[in-house]
Amino acid sequence: MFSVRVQEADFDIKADMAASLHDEAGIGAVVTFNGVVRPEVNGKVLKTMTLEHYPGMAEQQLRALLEEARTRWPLDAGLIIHRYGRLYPGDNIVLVVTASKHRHAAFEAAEFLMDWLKTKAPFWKKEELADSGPHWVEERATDLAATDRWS
Amino acid sequence: MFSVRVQEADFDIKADMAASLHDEAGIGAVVTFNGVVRPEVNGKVLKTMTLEHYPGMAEQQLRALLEEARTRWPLDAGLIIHRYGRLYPGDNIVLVVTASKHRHAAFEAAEFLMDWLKTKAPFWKKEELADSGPHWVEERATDLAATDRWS
Amino acid sequence: MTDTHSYKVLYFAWVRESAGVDEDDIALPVGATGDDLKAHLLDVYPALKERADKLQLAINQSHADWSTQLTAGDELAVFPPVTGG
Amino acid sequence: MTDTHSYKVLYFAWVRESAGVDEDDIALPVGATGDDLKAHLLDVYPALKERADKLQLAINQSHADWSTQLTAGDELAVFPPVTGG
Repeated sequence: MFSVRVQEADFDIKADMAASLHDEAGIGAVVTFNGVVRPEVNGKVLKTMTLEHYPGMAEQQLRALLEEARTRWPLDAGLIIHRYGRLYPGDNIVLVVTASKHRHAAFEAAEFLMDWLKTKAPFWKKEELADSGPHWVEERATDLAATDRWS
Repeated sequence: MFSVRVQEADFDIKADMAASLHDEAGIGAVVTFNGVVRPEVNGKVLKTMTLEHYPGMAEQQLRALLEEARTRWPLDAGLIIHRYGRLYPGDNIVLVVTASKHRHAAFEAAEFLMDWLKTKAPFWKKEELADSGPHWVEERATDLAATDRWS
Repeated sequence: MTDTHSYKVLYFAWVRESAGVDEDDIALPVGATGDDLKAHLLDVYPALKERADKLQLAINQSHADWSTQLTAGDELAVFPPVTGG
Repeated sequence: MTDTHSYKVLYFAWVRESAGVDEDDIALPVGATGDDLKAHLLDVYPALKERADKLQLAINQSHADWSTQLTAGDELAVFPPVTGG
């Protein structure tokens, strides 16, 4: 099964993996990536962050990413869940699951999905640090470079 | 936390991830690899397989792999669980969890651990296919090549 | 008087905050491109000028170049580089 | 009569099945190497000859080259290439 979800609610890695893999008989390798809100940003304590998204486009972009991954690797299942709203350190942000008969396909597809997601999926983070006001996170050159290596 | 386990019992991906990540405050990225018994081998139905291991050396090799990974990537936590005994299609075989502030470190370390595990950890699979007797699985040239790329 | 099309334009993140609204209905001459939209926005919302080179465009929920010609009925969106994941 | 050391030697997978036992205590001359152990095993368990090039050695639970000199008290193990994961 291939699916994407954009939601405010938390996700359950085990249950969502299991649902995604249900009825997939040929799977030998399952890779998951779980992105979590970090407690610090450049050595400063993070109080909270808010994830804004473009409803509709977010789902569409995530679906397009999964489709692109399926053209590149022999995947049996794939799942992307991305949260929005107010999040705190330790909270889940994103879950990517890829399943394949071949472990390298599962690994590469998961890394590809995360790299592309970072520069293509319409989400924006606003951070609140302990000692300064809220600010929008800037895009990172390393994320752009990571996207380019799949071109 | 860094730990390895070699056990006959099944594992619980969610609980074992959570235990491994407990008290790790700085984590931003968690990658898991879950290897599962496949229902077919080269188009033939697999009835069951038995995983034999070298007690003591198995744990020691897995610990050495984790240590090696820690010298190569900035990891905050790592876990390897490998099962032995009689397994059936769909059963869990191996779980690798890596956690880091940086997603590429977590991805690469997990893939490295699986590649090295396949050629260094003392486990041996004996398969029973539907239409033939039990046989020991041969090592695969692609696994050796996958190990070499980290040298 | 020039013929115009009216477009729904959505704003996100600091573009939304600089505009002070979530969305606009904006009339542009028939044949206008994304660049015409951008020029219009910088005029109406001068706060965007500071980081005009960061602005990105989506047309009908897909990323698009500013040089793309707009079509009546397009859903347009303007936002900064994405930072999800 | 040559001085010898006695070694515990463990077998795994089809090496174990070919030997018909899980382990042996084997006496080898002082100064013997892994190669001497291998020659001994092929002699005692001729079924191993068919795939002698596949045999691997561990000394004290670490992978080792057959050319390694053995030390009194070493735990030795002989097995095929590993296939876990």
